Parts: sequence; structure tokens; C-alpha cells
Amino acid sequence: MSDTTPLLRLDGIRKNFGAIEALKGISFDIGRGEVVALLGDNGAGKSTLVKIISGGQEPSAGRMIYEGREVSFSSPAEAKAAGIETVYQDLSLCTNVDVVANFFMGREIVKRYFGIPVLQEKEMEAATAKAISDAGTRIPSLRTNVEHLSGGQRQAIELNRFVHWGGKLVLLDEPFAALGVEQTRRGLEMIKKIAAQGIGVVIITHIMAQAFQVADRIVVIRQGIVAGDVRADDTTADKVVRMITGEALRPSPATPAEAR
Amino acid sequence: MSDTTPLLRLDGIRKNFGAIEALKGISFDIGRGEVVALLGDNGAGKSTLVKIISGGQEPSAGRMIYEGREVSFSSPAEAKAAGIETVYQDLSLCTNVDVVANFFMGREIVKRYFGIPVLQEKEMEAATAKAISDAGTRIPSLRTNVEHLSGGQRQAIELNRFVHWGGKLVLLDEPFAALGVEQTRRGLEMIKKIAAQGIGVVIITHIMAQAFQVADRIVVIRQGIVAGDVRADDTTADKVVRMITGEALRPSPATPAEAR
Amino acid sequence: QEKGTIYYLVPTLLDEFQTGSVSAIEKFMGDVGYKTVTLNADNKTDVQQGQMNDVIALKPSAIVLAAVDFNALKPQIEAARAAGIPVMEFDRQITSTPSDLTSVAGTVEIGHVAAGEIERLLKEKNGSVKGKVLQVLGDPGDPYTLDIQKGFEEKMKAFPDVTIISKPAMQWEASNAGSIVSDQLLANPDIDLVFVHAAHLAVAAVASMEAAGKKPGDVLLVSSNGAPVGLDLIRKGWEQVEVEQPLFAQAAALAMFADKVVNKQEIKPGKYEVLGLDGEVTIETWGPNIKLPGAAITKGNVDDPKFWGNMKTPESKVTPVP
Amino acid sequence: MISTRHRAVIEFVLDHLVWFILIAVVALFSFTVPSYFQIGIFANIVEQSTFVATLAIGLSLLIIAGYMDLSVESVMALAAMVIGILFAKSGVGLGLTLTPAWLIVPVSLAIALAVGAVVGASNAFFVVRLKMNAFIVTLAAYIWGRGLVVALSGGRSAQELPAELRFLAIERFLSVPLIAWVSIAATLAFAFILNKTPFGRHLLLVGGNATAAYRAGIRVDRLTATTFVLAGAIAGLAGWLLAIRTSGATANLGVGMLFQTFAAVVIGGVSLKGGVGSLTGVYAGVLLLASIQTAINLMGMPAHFTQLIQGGMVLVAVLLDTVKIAIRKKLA
Amino acid sequence: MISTRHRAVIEFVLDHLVWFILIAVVALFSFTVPSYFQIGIFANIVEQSTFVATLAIGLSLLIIAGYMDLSVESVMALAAMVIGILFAKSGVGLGLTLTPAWLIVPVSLAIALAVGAVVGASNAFFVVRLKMNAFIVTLAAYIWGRGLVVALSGGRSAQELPAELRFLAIERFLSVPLIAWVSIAATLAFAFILNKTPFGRHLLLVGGNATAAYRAGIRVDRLTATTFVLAGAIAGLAGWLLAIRTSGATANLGVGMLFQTFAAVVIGGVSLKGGVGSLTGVYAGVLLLASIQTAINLMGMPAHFTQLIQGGMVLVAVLLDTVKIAIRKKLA
Ligand SMILES: Nc1ncnc2c1ncn2[C@@H]1O[C@H](COP(=O)(O)OP(=O)(O)OP(=O)(O)O)[C@@H](O)[C@H]1O
Ligand SMILES: Nc1ncnc2c1ncn2[C@@H]1O[C@H](COP(=O)(O)OP(=O)(O)OP(=O)(O)O)[C@@H](O)[C@H]1O
Ligand SMILES: O[C@@H]1[C@@H](O)[C@@H](O)CO[C@H]1O
Ligand SMILES: [Mg+2]
Ligand SMILES: [Mg+2]
Repeated sequence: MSDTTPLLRLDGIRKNFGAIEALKGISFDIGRGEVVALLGDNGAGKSTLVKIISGGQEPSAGRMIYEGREVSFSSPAEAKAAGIETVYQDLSLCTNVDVVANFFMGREIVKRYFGIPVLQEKEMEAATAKAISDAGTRIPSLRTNVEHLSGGQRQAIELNRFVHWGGKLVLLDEPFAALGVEQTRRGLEMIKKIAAQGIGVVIITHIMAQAFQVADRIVVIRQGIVAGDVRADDTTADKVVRMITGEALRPSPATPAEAR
Repeated sequence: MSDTTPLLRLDGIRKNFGAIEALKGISFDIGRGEVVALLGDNGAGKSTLVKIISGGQEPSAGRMIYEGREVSFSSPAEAKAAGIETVYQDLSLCTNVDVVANFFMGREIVKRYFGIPVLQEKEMEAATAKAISDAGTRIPSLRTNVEHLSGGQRQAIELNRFVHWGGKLVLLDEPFAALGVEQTRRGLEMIKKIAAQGIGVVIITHIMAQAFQVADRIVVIRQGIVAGDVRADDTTADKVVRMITGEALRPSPATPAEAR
Repeated sequence: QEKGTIYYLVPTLLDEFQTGSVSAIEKFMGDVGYKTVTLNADNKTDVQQGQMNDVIALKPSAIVLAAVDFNALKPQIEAARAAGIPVMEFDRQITSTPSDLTSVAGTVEIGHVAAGEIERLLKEKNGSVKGKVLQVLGDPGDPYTLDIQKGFEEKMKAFPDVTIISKPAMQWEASNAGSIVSDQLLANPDIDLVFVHAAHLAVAAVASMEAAGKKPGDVLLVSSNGAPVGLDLIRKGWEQVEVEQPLFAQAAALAMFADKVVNKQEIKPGKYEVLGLDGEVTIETWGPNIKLPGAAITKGNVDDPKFWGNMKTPESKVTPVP
Repeated sequence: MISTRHRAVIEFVLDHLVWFILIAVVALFSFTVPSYFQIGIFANIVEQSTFVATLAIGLSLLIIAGYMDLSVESVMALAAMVIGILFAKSGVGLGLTLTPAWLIVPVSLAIALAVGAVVGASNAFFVVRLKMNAFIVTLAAYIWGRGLVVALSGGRSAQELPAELRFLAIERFLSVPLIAWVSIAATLAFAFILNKTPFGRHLLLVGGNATAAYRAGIRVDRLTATTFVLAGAIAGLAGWLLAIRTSGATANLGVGMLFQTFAAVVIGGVSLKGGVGSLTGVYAGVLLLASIQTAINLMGMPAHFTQLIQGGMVLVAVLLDTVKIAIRKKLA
Repeated sequence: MISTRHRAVIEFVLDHLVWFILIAVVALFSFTVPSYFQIGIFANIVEQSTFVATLAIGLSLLIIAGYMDLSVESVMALAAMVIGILFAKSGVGLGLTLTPAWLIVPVSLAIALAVGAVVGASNAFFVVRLKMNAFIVTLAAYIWGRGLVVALSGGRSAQELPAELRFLAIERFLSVPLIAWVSIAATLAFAFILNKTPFGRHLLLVGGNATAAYRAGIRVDRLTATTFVLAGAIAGLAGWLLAIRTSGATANLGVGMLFQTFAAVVIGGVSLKGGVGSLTGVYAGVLLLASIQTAINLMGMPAHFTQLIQGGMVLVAVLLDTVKIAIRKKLA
């Protein structure tokens, strides 16, 4: 499961949006089978980093070394092909089609008749039903359009469809934000299971408890730079919160520092 | 601050979507200055209930008694006029305009010249800047379109704009789901402050800790019915979780019950 | 070319008469020493109004106008003439304001000629002037088609035994005409004759007849304007008569008087021979007007090279009227 | 409460409401408009629907994917004119012949499809590669496409296509000419593609949320380009059919069909916002418009009033659609 | 890295790119097309833009709010024809006179606006009250509106409006006729309304996310209805101006302007998806199209090729717009 080269190495990743510097040089590694919790304040740059890794945005500068080779994905399709699966913070569902169509988006099961690929709806529905129920989510009908589903039901689709496809690296951007208690518990378990298979996992969350429950390492981003990169065993929730808000950087302030 | 009649009484609220019964008769009260945590599994019907109270959806059956009089709001504008402010789970922002325009959506500050109302951008910007910074959120420029903001930045706009307008009852549907640690802390404090002013608050969340931190009462909805309505002091997180998942209803099951 | 430039404002190039007029005017004006530049308004009145304005700014020797809308160009005509630029009107008569010369076949007259021919055809077919005629108009907002209709119906009043059904082909579009013909052949299987207001409409009308199982001559067909496809249809027996608009003569007449118009000399009323046709100049309230009666083209004379539809542009040069 | 079975029936009707409106409208005309009620007239309605129905396939696919194509009408005219010029015997037609003569069917069809596909590819290039707005690009193609028809034909007509092609407009199966069957077959084929193949599924996904589809690894650009080319080729097919029906081509052939096509597509239930629509619904929309036009052709009213009546009828027909909302509300 | 100041300049140019494209195109034509570079021609461009520019105001407002209005062209024609019939002295005109004579200016304007507002209100009724699709409703109005023009006039024209009205087309200020100034003034007024008043702000919000606006307490229905009525009235204004320029009205007046208006609106930067656009940009789009048309008028090329060239030029002009993407990328 382990290996000397990391699964992914980020080296000086920068990203500007016009005058705004969202990322100012991010470097850290993700190992095979390792769960990295990526923490940070709102607007710190976490989602931007995820989009860069998953091929949705180009970095303004910096290198990514994936499985020992420098890569630059020019589309999510390429990153996917390289084994990188992503769950986005702003849900990536098509609300105009049903649960099954969303679950198999871009990876539909087909059977060929005279060379023509024909969708296998029954098979896809069965697979979707199993995944959703394993996740502890209840959806009245898998044939309703996603626009009619609750926030948590939507997130369950998004979170669980990636498991179906394995991959080598999984990026989860606040995947439990809308999930219920039980669903979150199962989600965290699932993360442990995939990591155990040697898959690298990056999980973004604002809930310390979740981070400490699954993470091997904690990386904190503050205003576009890495403000901390520690083993989860070596730190505490309080310390991490201070890294996030930046308090730790100042000598004991009188009032809690405002993130300004 | 207290009064014998509740601020809002829900009486047998039902809601069907075609064949689906999302709410099967919900009854409970919300008092002035009371914070009610509305808990429940994904798809339990919480958001649907919020939309009904806030005038966005009509109930299929049932009555709402608000300040002692039966009401039926046919639009959010009417509910707003009656003093009900809502923060929706699926964010209600216009990503095509800037932060300020979103913050003052529908309640723009104007000055009249020859009877023509003219937008006062400076004033609105100043007010927005203050509210956002009080909330502990950092937004690079209030003049960028919301489409360029991070998830937490967006939620901060939505959550904080309602404070600006007071009201009598505030409905918060998972208002902290995307917020950072510090921003959530301030949000919870804010809720206490508003309640102290005699405003009723309904807050939906999946995080037990948040619920117990602010709630006077906890109402649990399970599959469209009220599965529990208890004082926060009289219960524990574990008990509430069991109400949510339905375990409590079964005599000690061997395996953890699946919400099916 | 040495004498200056004349602008020709053509209303559209989507039908054969108009296309033919471009080359005819360019040729005949060339004969008498003028260069012609053509602007196409694509059937849009406001575009043509703008073209007039632009052309006025160019100060040409004269403008030849075939108006999209017969009367909508009045202010621009006035503006051009006020700027000292003479305006000649081609094919579409404008009576609401004076111009320097108008050369027309006469749309109402086309209706008259068609009525005469249809009277003959019905009599030959039914023994007397009776029967059912389907009249396919062009666009109902186009005065050109309304005037033909007026002339035609005015004459046909004399024959109460003839039923006329009139339907418009929106935007002069051929397949619209085709649909009308196929529907009407079913609703009124006893239609004796179809009269379409332009030859390109006859193309689709014939296709519909053929699809309805008709043979050439089963349903008589009359059309106006004398375009090449119309003459082809006569040769094949599908069509009996084209009422020609004497395109060449109409264009040549303008060229014959071009010098007089450009130099603001008087045009005298009277008979003038234009490419072998008898034209008559009259002085009307809207100025000098030369009318060149359209002839009926039938199987008997269809190959006569004088018809513009045979596309044999006269070789002899037009000479200016002294 | 309504029984599940009952509800299913109502849902079915609502989902196919255009068809029921069509039936209602045709029934009404059959009772009120003399000569309307006869096989021949119904066959005419189907025949007249051929071209708009064909154009509507490509346009629907593009709109469902979240794009626009204003060029289809001109592309159709261009294809028709190219066929007219090459194979018609009089007018501007060159009257080319092939041996054996029936070869003209596949050859002319291939040419028409190719003409359409080339324009579609040019649209795709500007929209997908250069990221230009599809509305503007295809508007430009609408203008230059018609311009090319005029330039090629000199504004003149081509007439008389050979009998080997014309039989498609003359021969009938179940009273309906073969050209109409071609468009019905094309509609069904693409309805199948839209509903049952990954290509069709991806069109819906891209039209619903292009970002989500892109993130899911769907090659949105390739899909879009393919669809533009397809829409062009299908417009070429429409041009081929139109040339066959007209037995040639005129410079203004098909003018105004773009509007009818858009109307049919929207009446048929395709959302201009993308992501929603079915081709069978669109076909019903086309038939609905043609039924109204035919009623007007038969009604015997003064020519001046036809447009007024037509506008009113379109409104009334679609008004029926609004009962949908009322019923759905009742259902809940 | 680029300096902040530098960046601001570039951002400004990009935000007003249509204007810069317009300047580039006009400069190019001035150098290459004989007689293009003169005040009279520029004045003509502005004058010819009057009607499309006016129509584009109402259409832009509706599109920004997320709707569509295909009826504006017909509404304009209807208003023009009503004015023509009432006040023109010959043709189908009744030649009504008022004392004092100048009263005709406000009276005819009020009538034109009212005609437009009534059609707009009818559209609003169907769209807002009956929840019908705006595309279909306004398409129907496009058809019946033109139909009403034909029916009222019998397809004929009305000519010769009194001098008290005509002076607006004849008198010039800075070489540009007064009617053009009316449309410029209207554009500026509505640009102000769009940018600086709650009404305009709410249009943008509704177009961006109607649900969010509704939840925020904006009365979306009332806003939409108002905007339809406004768009109708503005089209009435365009009709009034067009009648004055034409000194009457003809049945086919303004045919085809709908397309030009849509093109100008989109070229001017309004997104057909709603929520984005500025009226000054749209005005530049109108001028751009008129400049191209004028260049074609002056170029003296064979008439058969004009449409071909026009389509190509529209494409090339808008192609310039794509450099935007490249530059924005560089900026990042
Ligand atoms: N396309 C864009 N254009 C301009 N600014 C952007 C864009 N995308 C992101 N930003 C800015 O970059 C910064 C980082 O955003 P990002 O979404 O990465 O934050 P985050 O760490 O994921 O925050 P959150 O916890 O709120 O999700 C923010 O200030 C945001 O406003
Ligand atoms: N418009 C609709 N049409 C059909 N079903 C709907 C609609 N809105 C909600 N539902 C269904 O009603 C149920 C309750 O949904 P609701 O959004 O109220 O859940 P919730 O308790 O807020 O869940 P979550 O915690 O996931 O946000 C769900 O099963 C959902 O699929
Ligand atoms: O002859 C043509 C007709 O064919 C018609 O298109 C209208 O204009 C006339 O001049
Ligand atoms: Mg984020
Ligand atoms: Mg919810």
C-alpha cells in the first residue's frame, strides 16, 4: 500500500482571478491510502485547489506531480481518466433528469445492438438503488427529477456515485454539509474503507470532529497559503482552529482575532 | 417578552407532491423569543415545512395561527410583510449581480429625486461591508458578482442579510452548512441575541452540537410526522439521534436500524 | 459610363423578374453611357429608405427606384429631388409624389390581360365562361399583388358563373403556394384553373398538381410576370398563359430617356417604340409615365426572343430619344 | 384522493398533452370547416409538415443541449438549391444525369446532407472553437446562407427534377407521400437516439447543467460540435425533401419556415432554456400548426384576415396547454 | 504582473467592447469604402438606427428579466398603421386634423404608445396570469399583430402625414434628424432606469434567479407584467417614429426588423439567458449593424452578393468579441 513517491505532490500552486490571488503557492503531498483533511476559513482557497487538481481550472503557476510524473489536466475528463474522482462543493447534478441519470452521468451502462449503444435503464436503476440505500438515504422514487429532491438527498447522489468507480485519488469538497447524522456516519466509514484500499483521499470540512475522525494528516490553508501541515495524532482541534483563524500566528491577542 | 399565545402555531400541516406525502400532519408551537431546533433525517420534510411557513408553498391541508390569527401566505412577500424572515437551504442568491445587490435584494436603499427612486449604492455598500465583517467573513470585493464567491462567502451573505431587517420570526434552514468555524460561532451567538429580543427562531441543522448550543426546544420530524418535541434541557444528543433515525421506536435492535 | 453613375434600388432578388431587371437595367443604361450600381433592399422598406438616404449622400446622376412598398418611399423621393437628383421609377408606380419618369407595365392591366385570357380558356374548356378559378396571390401586404387582383376581379365581374377563390402565399414563398394548391384541389376537386401572381409560384403549383395525380392541362394554369420558368412550364404543357411584364422594354425605356431625365429636359407625351413594343408616354400628376402593355405568352409564341423570359438580351444598343 | 391508476392515466395525458390538443383541434375543424374531414386533407397536413418537422429535429436537439440554430432555414434552402441546380432540367438547373438513373436518389441525398453538414461544421467551429455566441453565429449563417442561394442561382429558379426523385413526392403509402414518411422515420430515429442512447442522454445532461456534465467527464465540446453538424445535415435532408416536393427550387424557397420551426419546437414542449423536450411532442407541434394553416386554406375567408386568424388560433390552441397547470395543482 | 491602473483600463475596454468594435469597424470602412467618411453618412447611420434602437430597448428589458418578446416588430407596424390611418391625408389615411395643429404631436404619440401598451398588456395577461410560454404568446401576437395591420389597411398604404409631425423627421440637430434624438433620449432614459432605480435592479435580479427574487419579496408577476406593457409601449413609440419617417405607413412596414433587433440586442451584450446586459451596449450593437448595412450600400458590389457579404461581416465583427476571452485569460 505504501510507496516512497507520494500519490500526488503539489508544488507551488498559484491561482489568480484578475487582481485576486486565491492561491499563493501551495505545496504538499498526498500519499496512497492516506486521508488528508484540507481545512481553512471561508474563502481560503480550498475549493479552488480542488478544482485545479481535478482538471476544472488551470493553475496560474506551479506543478502537480501525480504518480511520479508531472501532469496538467486540461479537463475533468482527463483527470477522471487518470483515476481522480471529485465531489464538488457546489453540487454538480442535472436537476432536469432523474436520480438514475445523475448517478450514471457520463458513465451510462449500455448494451450494443447492431453497434448502437442502448441505455440499460433497469441495470442502472438497480445499481443506484443499492448505493443509495447502503448510504442510508431514503429517496421516494429514483425516477423523479432531482429538482424535486431535498438537499441531503441530492448530496447523497453526488457523494455515492463516485464510490462506484474506484479511482486512485478522491477529492471530497464538504461532502457531508447537507447529510443527516446517520448518513454522515456511513460516509465517514466509507472514507476509511476506500483509504484502506490504497486510494488517497482529500476531504474538506468545517467540522473538526469529522476531520479528526478520518484524517491521517491535516493541512490548513489560510488566505491562499499553507498555514499548517500536521499529523492528526500530533495536534488538537483547538490548535487547528487557531491555525485556521490565524490566531496562532499572533502573540496572544486580547480579543479573538477577526479574519479580516 | 412572553405571552400566553404562541407566536406561531402549526396545526395538522400536510403537504403532498403528487403521490408523495412529504408532510403528514405537523403540529407544534413556536413561542416569542424561543429558539426551536427542527431536526430530522434527509428528506424528513423540514425544508418543505419552512417553505410552507414562509409563503413559498401552499400546504395541502392544515392551519397556521400566527400571532393569534389564522394566516395563509400566498407569497414570500406576504410572509415577509408579516415579519417572517427566511434563510433557505438552497441558497437564494442572484449570482449575476454583486454582493451588495444581493444583500439588499428587494429592499434597496433609495433616495427620491423628482419622485424617482434612485439607488444609493454607497450607503448600501457600507452597510453590507459592516454586516459581512461583523460576521467574520472576508470577501475580497463587495462589487464582484456572487458567482465568483466561495460557498461559505455566499452563505454568509444570505445568513446575514436577514439580521438587517429584524422581523418577528426567523426561519433558518441549515444556515451554517458551508460556514467556517469562527463564522458559525458568531452565527450561533447572533441567534441568541435575536431570540433575546423576543424574536422567534426556527433553526434546522444536522449537527447536534449546534442544536444543543442554541435551542430551547427540539422538534424532530421523521418521515413527515413529529417524532419528538422536547425541551433541550430534558434530553441528550444520543436520545435525539435515536428519535431522528427511528431507533427509539423499536425495542433495542440488534443492528443499527437503517432509515429505509 | 462616361456620363455618370445611376443607382438602381431593387426591392428583392428572391424572384426572377427582379433578378432579371438588374442585368437589364445595367445593360441598357450602359448602352446610353451610364454606369449602374444596384442595391438590394431584401424586401425591407426601412432598409430601402436608408439606401435612398445613403445614395442621396453620394450625389449620383439619377436614381432608379423599384419600391419595396409602393408609397413608403415618398419622403425619400422628395428629398432626392430636392437635392437635385432625379428619380425614375421602375415597375412599381408611385402616384403620391412627382418623379422624373415612371416606366411600368401596369399591374392593374396585368390583371386585365389575365382576365381576358382566362375568359378564353374557360370558354374553350367549359363551352361558356363558367367554372372555378383558384387565385394564388402573393403576400397580402404587397400592393403589387393587390393591384393584379383588383384588375383581374374587376374584369371577371362580368362573368357571374365563374367562382373565384383567392388565397395569399405569404411572403411570395413558393411552397406556401404549393400547399394552397394541394389543399384546394381536395376541397374543390372541380377547380378548372389556377391563376398565380408570379411564375416562381407556378413551379410549386405544378409540383402539387403532379403529386395530386394531374396531367398537364387537367387543371389550367395562368401566371404573371413571364419569368423563364413560366415559359418552360408552357412548353411542357403545364401552363397555358404567362402574362408578361415586358421587363426589357420597361428597362430600355428608362435608358432611352435617361439623358433627358439627368439633364432635366422635358419629356414629351406621345407614342414611342421601345424594343419593338408600343409604349405611350403620358404626363400624369406624378410626372411623365411610360406604360408598356404586357403581352400574353402562350404555346404559340413562347419562343419569341422578345420575351425576357427567353433570356435573350437584345443585342442592338438602345439609343437615347433625341 | 385519486387512485394511483387514475393518476397514472392523467399523468400520461398531461405528458402527451400536445397530442391531445392536436386531436381536439383537428376534431373541431372537422366539424366546422367544410371539406376538412377527409383522408386527403389529413394526408396533406402530414405532407405539409414534412419540412418543418425535419428542420425541427435538428433544432430541437440543439435547443435541448442549450444552444440555438437560426441557420436551419437557409441551410435547407441552400441544399434544395444545390440539388435544383445540379439535377433539375430547366431554369438554372444543369440537368445532370446518372447511370443507372436511380443512383440520383442516394447521390442527391448525400450531396444535400453534405451541404448541410458543412454549414453545420462551420457553425460548430465558431461556437465551439472560437467560443462565439451561437445566436450570432447562426444568425450570420442564416443571412449568408440565403445570400449564397441568391448568388448561386442568380435569384432564379430551377425546375423539373427527374422522375427518379419525384416519385418520392408522388408515390404514397397509406395516402401519405413518401417524403413525409422520410421525415416521420427521421423523427422516430432521433427520438430513439434522444431517449435510449448515451448521446441523447448527454444532450439532456449538457442542456440541464453543462458544468455538471463537463465535470462528470462528458466531452461537452465534442458533443456540441457533433450536434451542430447533425442539425446542419438534417436541415440538408429537409432541403432535399423540399426540392423533391417543389420539383426544383426557387430563391425564396422556405422563407419563414424558421419561425414555424421554432414555434413547433416550443409548442411541442421543448424548453428554450435547454434540458427538456421530446421529439414526438415536437412532431405533434408541427402537425398542430399545419392543421391550423390547412383550416385557413380551406375556410374561404378574405385573404386579408388570414394572418389575424392564424395568430389567434395559435394562441387558443396553446391556451389549452395551460389547463395542465390547473390539473397538476389538483393532482397534488 | 499588470499594474492595477493598466488593468482597470483593460477592464473598461472589455466592458464596453462593442463600442470599441464599432469604432474599429467604422474606422476601417472610412478608410476603405469611398464616400463613407462624411457627416452625412454618419448621420444616416444614426437615423437608420432609430427604429431598431427603440425596439431594442423594450426587448432588452424583457430579455434581461428572462423573457422574450417576438411581437415588438408587429406592434411597431400596428402603431405606425394606426397613426397612418388616422392622420395621413391620402391612401387609406383619414386625414384627421386637430386645432391647434401642433396638438397632433402629443395626441398621435399618446395613441401610438397606447396601441403598444394594449398589445403589451395582452401579452402580459397570457404570460403572467395564464402562465403561458412567453415565446408562444408573443409569437402569436407577432402573427396577429401583422395580420391586424393587413386587415385594417387592406394591404394598402397611408401617405402624407401633416407637416406638424413630419418636421420631426426633417429638422436636424447636429445633422441628425429629431426622430433619431428621440430614440437616443429613450435609450439613455431607460439605461438610467436599468442601472439606477429599483425597477431596473429588480429586472436584473429576476432575470438572474427568479426564485431568489420571489423569495426576497420582489413582486415578480407585477414586475413582469409592467415590463411587457413597457416593451409594448416602446414598440408603439418606434412605430410612431417610423410612421413619421415614412410619412405614413404601409402594410409590410418594418418586416424583418425583429431579427435585426434580436441581433443588435445580443451583439450589444445582452444574454438570452437573462440577467445580463446594458442598454448602451445594445445601442452600439444597433449602430454596428447599421454601419455594416451602410458600408454595403456604398461599396457598389454586385447586388447578388450583398447578403453573403453582410452575413460574413456580422460574423467578423462579432469575432472581435472573442478576443475578450483571450485577454481575460491573460489578465488572470
Ligand atoms: N472565478 C472566480 N473569480 C474570482 N474570484 C474567485 C473565483 N473563484 C474563487 N474566487 C475567490 O477565491 C477565493 C477562494 O475561493 P474558494 O472557493 O477556493 O474558497 P474555499 O476555501 O473553498 O471557501 P469555502 O469554505 O467558503 O468553500 C475566494 O475569495 C473567492 O471569492
Ligand atoms: N416539489 C417536490 N416534488 C416532489 N417531491 C418533493 C418536492 N419537494 C420535496 N419533495 C420530497 O419531499 C420530501 C421532503 O423534502 P424536504 O426538502 O422537506 O426534506 P428535508 O427534511 O429538508 O431534507 P434535507 O435534510 O435533506 O434537507 C423529500 O422526499 C423530497 O424528495
Ligand atoms: O414581377 C414581380 C413579381 O414577381 C413579384 O415578386 C413582385 O414584384 C414584381 O415586380
Ligand atoms: Mg469551498
Ligand atoms: Mg432540507
